Amino acid sequence: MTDVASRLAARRGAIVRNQAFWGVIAIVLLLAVNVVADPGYLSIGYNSGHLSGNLIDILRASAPILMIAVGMCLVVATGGIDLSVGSIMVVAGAVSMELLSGMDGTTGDAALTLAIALGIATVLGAVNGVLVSVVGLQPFISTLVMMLAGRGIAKVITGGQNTTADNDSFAWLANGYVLGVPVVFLLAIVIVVLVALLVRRSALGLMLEAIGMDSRASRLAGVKRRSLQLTVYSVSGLLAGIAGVFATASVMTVDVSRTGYQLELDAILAVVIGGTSLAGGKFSIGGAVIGGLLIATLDKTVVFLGVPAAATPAFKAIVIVVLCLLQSERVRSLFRHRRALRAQSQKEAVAA
Amino acid sequence: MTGAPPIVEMTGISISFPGVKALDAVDFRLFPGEVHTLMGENGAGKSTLIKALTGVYKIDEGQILVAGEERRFGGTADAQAAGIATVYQEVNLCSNLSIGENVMLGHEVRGPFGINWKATHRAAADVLATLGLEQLDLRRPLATLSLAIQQLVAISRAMVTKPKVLILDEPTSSLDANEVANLFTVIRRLRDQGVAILFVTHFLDQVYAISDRITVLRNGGFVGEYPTRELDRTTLISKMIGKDFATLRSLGSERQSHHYEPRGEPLLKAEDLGRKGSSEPTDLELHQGEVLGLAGLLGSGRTELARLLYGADKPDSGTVWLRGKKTDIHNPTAALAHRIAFSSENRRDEGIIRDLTVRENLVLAVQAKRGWFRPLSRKEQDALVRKYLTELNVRPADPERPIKFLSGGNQQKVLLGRWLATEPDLLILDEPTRGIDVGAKAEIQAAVAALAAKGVAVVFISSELEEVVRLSDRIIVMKDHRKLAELENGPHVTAETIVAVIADEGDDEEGDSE
Amino acid sequence: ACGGGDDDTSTSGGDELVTVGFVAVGPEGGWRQANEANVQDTFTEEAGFELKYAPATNLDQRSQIDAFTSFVDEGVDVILLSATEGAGWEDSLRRAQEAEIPVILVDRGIEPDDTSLYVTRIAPDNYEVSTAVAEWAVSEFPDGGNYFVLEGPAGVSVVNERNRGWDDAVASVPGLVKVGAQTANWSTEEAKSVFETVLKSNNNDIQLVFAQNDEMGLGAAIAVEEAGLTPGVDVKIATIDGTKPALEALAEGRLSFVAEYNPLFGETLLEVVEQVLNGEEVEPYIVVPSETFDSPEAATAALPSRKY
Amino acid sequence: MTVTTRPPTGSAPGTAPSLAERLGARLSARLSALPTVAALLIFVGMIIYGEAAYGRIVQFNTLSNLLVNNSHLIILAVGLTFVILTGGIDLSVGAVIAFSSVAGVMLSNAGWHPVAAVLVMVLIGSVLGLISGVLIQYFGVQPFIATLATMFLARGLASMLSTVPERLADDSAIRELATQLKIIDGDKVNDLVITPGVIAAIVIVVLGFLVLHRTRFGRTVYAIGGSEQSATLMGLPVPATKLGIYVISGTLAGIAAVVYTSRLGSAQNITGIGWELDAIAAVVIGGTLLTGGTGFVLGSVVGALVLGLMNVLITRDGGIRPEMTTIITGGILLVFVILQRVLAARRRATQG
Ligand SMILES: Nc1ncnc2c1ncn2[C@@H]1O[C@H](COP(=O)(O)OP(=O)(O)OP(=O)(O)O)[C@@H](O)[C@H]1O
Ligand SMILES: Nc1ncnc2c1ncn2[C@@H]1O[C@H](COP(=O)(O)OP(=O)(O)OP(=O)(O)O)[C@@H](O)[C@H]1O
Ligand SMILES: [Mg+2]
Ligand SMILES: [Mg+2]
Repeated sequence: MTDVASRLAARRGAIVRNQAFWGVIAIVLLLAVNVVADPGYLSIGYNSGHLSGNLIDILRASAPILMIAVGMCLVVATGGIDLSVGSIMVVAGAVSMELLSGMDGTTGDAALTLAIALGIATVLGAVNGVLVSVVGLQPFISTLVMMLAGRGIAKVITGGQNTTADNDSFAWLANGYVLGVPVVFLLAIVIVVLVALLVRRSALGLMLEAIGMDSRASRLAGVKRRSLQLTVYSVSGLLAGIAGVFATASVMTVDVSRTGYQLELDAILAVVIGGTSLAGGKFSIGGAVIGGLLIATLDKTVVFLGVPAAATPAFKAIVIVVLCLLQSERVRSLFRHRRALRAQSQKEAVAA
Repeated sequence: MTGAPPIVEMTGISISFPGVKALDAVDFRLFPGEVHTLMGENGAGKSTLIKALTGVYKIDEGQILVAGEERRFGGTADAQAAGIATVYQEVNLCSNLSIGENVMLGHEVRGPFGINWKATHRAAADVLATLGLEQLDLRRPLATLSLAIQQLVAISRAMVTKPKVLILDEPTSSLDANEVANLFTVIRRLRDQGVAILFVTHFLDQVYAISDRITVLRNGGFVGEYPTRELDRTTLISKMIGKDFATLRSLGSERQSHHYEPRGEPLLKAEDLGRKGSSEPTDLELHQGEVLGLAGLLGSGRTELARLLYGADKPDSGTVWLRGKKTDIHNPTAALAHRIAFSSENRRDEGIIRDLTVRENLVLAVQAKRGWFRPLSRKEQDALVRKYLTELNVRPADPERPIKFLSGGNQQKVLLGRWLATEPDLLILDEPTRGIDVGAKAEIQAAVAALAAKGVAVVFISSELEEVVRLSDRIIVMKDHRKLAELENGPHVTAETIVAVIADEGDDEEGDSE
Repeated sequence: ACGGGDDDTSTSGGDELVTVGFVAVGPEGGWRQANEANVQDTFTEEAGFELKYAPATNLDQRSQIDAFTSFVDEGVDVILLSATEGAGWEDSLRRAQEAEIPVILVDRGIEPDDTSLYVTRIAPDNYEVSTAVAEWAVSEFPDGGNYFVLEGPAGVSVVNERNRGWDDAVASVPGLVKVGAQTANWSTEEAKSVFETVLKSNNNDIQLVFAQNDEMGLGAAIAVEEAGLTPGVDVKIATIDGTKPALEALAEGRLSFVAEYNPLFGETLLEVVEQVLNGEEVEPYIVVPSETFDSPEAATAALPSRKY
Repeated sequence: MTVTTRPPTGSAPGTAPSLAERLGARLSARLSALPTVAALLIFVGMIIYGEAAYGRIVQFNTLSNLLVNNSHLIILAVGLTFVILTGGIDLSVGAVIAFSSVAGVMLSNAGWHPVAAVLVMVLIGSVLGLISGVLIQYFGVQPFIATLATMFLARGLASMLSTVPERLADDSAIRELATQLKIIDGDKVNDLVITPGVIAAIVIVVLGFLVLHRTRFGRTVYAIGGSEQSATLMGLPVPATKLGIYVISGTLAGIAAVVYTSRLGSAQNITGIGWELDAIAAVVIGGTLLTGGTGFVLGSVVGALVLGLMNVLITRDGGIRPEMTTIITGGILLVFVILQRVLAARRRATQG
């Protein structure tokens, strides 16, 4: 009996110590706030052949963030950072729209476009990888360069225009439904699961963590730092490309100055909320997914509550700070201390 | 010493970490003007006791009196202010700064315009000179120094504050005999000035050479406090390990008597292997089942040679034949693929990966060798881990514990396990017994001997010449980054032989240059 | 033409080119693109000009001030200024005056509007354009209705002016109820995301959207369609700018009203520059006439000749 | 003791160190200054190139405007040098400027004494820096995230104060801080001028240099950058120092706000977006490593001037397509870091 209780307590301790747990709590709290504002918030309707509702919107909005967050998570695990994901998004979007606007709108066109856009995104990611692993530049600077240049490249591709295109198959990627569920979310989840399986079922995860924790020691242990870093930045580029396709396909327009703008910050936040340290090492893809969902929920909540545009950043800041405080060891030990004191006084009361 | 009250008195100190009781009601006293050695196996709690004293760890129970007053320090800075200077076990310096800056960090001499660098450097030079480091260029980046010199720099740093209590946690682990002698002169002088010195080492010779009193810990528990005079070695060892020590003693002579006769083609043959600035072109031959010792003083270039063999540094001259075939070993991955393994002398920075678990650390090299897409199944991993944890007697034998929570000796054993698990034909061990307790040292030596018997070629580097002599079939004596001599081992070879070889050459050279 | 004291190059119209420094906004959207391309296409070497084009980085005013200063230091003949922000130009303009370089404001004005600091301002009128939208809205919804405003980034002067124009005309009308305003940062994608949520939080009970640029209006239209409603019928969307995609959408009935904010005034600008260089007097504010399009037919008619 | 310690001298094995080798050792000790020297050389090269290609660079007004226009950036870069030297980062400086200047202008217009308003502006910076510092030091929040939160917070507070430009009254004494003091009155605008802002920047640079190199605080900053754990175990005041650098960075952002606002005569909530990246780029160009431990304040000044000069040159050229500007900025940044790397590697190789 006490054994079960203690095991439960231990389990609970592990959950509470798991940083992503607080991300889940934050999502639940935000949803609760929305429900208070409008009791019908969580209701999911069925209209014109698909599910609809605020939750469905959140899932759809989270898809691009999930993509870049997962890519970022892998990069961060190796002790790096990828500031260029937002810019790679806009490049992929620009390539897609520019190609599609000159085509007829067949599914074949869409597939070809997708392949080219993702290919280019991967190449840009690989350039990051080369700068970091072969040239040996600091990740922050290499990807900062790509962040600056990427947006410029997108503008060159569209000639500075916000190109619009028409292709139903392409738009379906972002706006379509399968079995009533948004395709874009299903795709995102499938990709996340694939990446997670790849990383965790192979020894890739261990290798990435080893590099992130101690690249010198892992080199001597035979870990191929260069090729792994190259791979990781390429994957991050590819995923950012997918995110760019998701983002532009939803409106079939690429906005060269806005698409993906500052989304790298969202991705980094998602990763950190998920419990991965920016210092590298242990990483959690599940955590990054929770972080991504939280950010989508937060963005949607701000709009739903009609928080004035001016106050939005402050609202975000408060959520981040509270979350960080909850995740911090110090605050938690404060709580623990309180609880311990309470338990002790109870015990003493029993003894007396 | 007799009359004076203790300057540090710790009573009933207990500290637990998740899953371990690192200290359990330990008592410890330190008197002014004495050298007090703290003894115990790896993981006995020596470093923890020191950190408890200086406030790096918070104690769960117990009392600390410093100069008769109850104190709880908040950290090294606090302790320093109270006159307790500490050199922790792993070298803790800032490799981005210069030697002089490191020595004086936090104690720079200040004038009206802030730090007076001239005076600061002068002070640094003075304190370095006491350890015989007067020829060091103070402006050199610390990173260019070998670990051993760094250790001496760290010790110099502790003496800057003119402390009343000086704590040295394994200061001699990287030093050779001369350095040790040098250090002991300094320690004796400080002792005579009334400084209380707490000293940790695993070298029994050093204990008997320098210490006045010994406190023994075992498994986090307090065993006893003894005047050194009243405790002979055997008793000391049995107090440390808690059982009889006879089995360990016989080992060394056994290996030396077994002498290997090289037959047939060498496993590895190197010609003119070298690297500009770090290693003169060297010829080398190595046979299966042979233990090749590299002996020399600090900075003689043993580590560099080993790193070249492993591809950790790229050689810029020379050819290597492996099993008769010309081979290019340009990086560690290639070396592993050719069944060469290398355990670095720098356990903290180039060995363990602190935040990974024991299991992950142990399987890392095997996994890297296989490539990430061919993962070891959990079952295979567990089998490997179980095998080496038992074989090498790692304590605690908990594979899921982050390796940073193991004591130094046990970390070393896990690393040895990592390399053995790759089933190498050639194993290069650079200072594998650094900071290892007597028992574990014997175990590691036994493991090396067993490997050689199984046909593995071993390159064995150690600053402890006795150990090299005991284990090796052949010994290469190095100096100034080049091969000085190659000795066939035998009953006629002793540590003194090697010292003599080095010294002769040194005299010759000095004669030449003057 | 490196700006000596009495400049005779422009009057002689000879072989030397007139150097024009254009402190521009840079890629921002369809409208800006059309406007700046138009200016660049007008001040060509054939026309006797060397145009130095300096777009802002990230729409940051600081980079514009740097570019402006640099043009003054270099001693160009004329400076065209499209300020990202109205305030904070006094110092720079005064230095241009000291250097005897005439400054012409293109599109956006400065605050406070001290006409002694510049020669003239050529622009469509934001206030008037958004008033035009508001007037259409009032006439379109005689019985009133709920409306929502999609704004540009909070704090930008265009946003403030367009809000003012709208509010002044609509505030006094009792039936029109503002259910909210959000920024969508001029972006289609964000507008779609914002408006789909706004529709849900208002149970689709919104009849009118005032989008402060075309891109956001198009985003709102997509959100309306995805909510199963019909734009133009259930929700009417009015936008400002008058880019081609917007007119196409208007022709299809997805948008209901488009107010042009005419970007193509390069010719006027060229004339004014020549007048200024010849020392002629010019009006302190030259308003560029803008049209409005209130029906699919009007849009269809205008589309073939649309340049942007 | 016949054989004394023979520390590895880096000389060719077996020979006594010659003069050349000792010189090499000297240089190697200064290795960390190399990137900074490289930055300085490239800066001079850029000036020469600019003068040759476009003219009117080496003249009083262009050079003094380079200082006047970039004085706030220099001040920010000094603050970030402190932060980055410890291996941290401060993303909040741009937003701090926005909040501090909007608040300052509003207070001044509300009738506050200008000195009080300026003090509040600086203090706002210090307080926001303190918030970041406390989050980082006492709650273990990672610097990137903590300062990101501060950034959102400051931006949000600024927007809540006002979303329209707040103009300083024409007679406000704060405007005096931008008075152009003509040292040499040249033809037309070709004057050698200096503003109180420039003087402030120079004083701050000198102070920054002295603090870093001549105080124990400064040495601790470097030590933390080398190894925070070692610094702690060496008994250095790590927590206080880390707190201190974020306060310094915030305070300097506050001062930069004063300098910038006085020059502009107005303040706005959207001021300073992306300036943190400019400042970080300046620091990096100046040769400071983002991983901490090496770098110089003077390098950051050169970095800021390089960025400023680059903008001038791009403007002077005038023919660069708008979509190319960010690509060029990124490209130049890249060339810079690669060049520094190559130089350092070459030096290290020859020294060996
Ligand atoms: N920070 C920590 N967290 C958890 N366990 C720890 C920590 N530090 C030490 N331990 C454990 O405490 C015990 C005592 O370790 P300690 O480092 O004091 O040993 P030691 O006597 O110094 O050994 P060595 O001779 O190898 O240095 C070991 O079992 C070790 O695993
Ligand atoms: N912290 C470090 N970082 C990088 N390289 C190091 C470090 N410490 C040591 N080294 C390398 O290892 C060498 C140390 O070897 P050293 O010159 O002392 O010869 P050695 O004969 O191996 O001496 P010993 O092993 O007794 O220290 C240094 O010259 C350097 O090349
Ligand atoms: Mg220890
Ligand atoms: Mg060595």
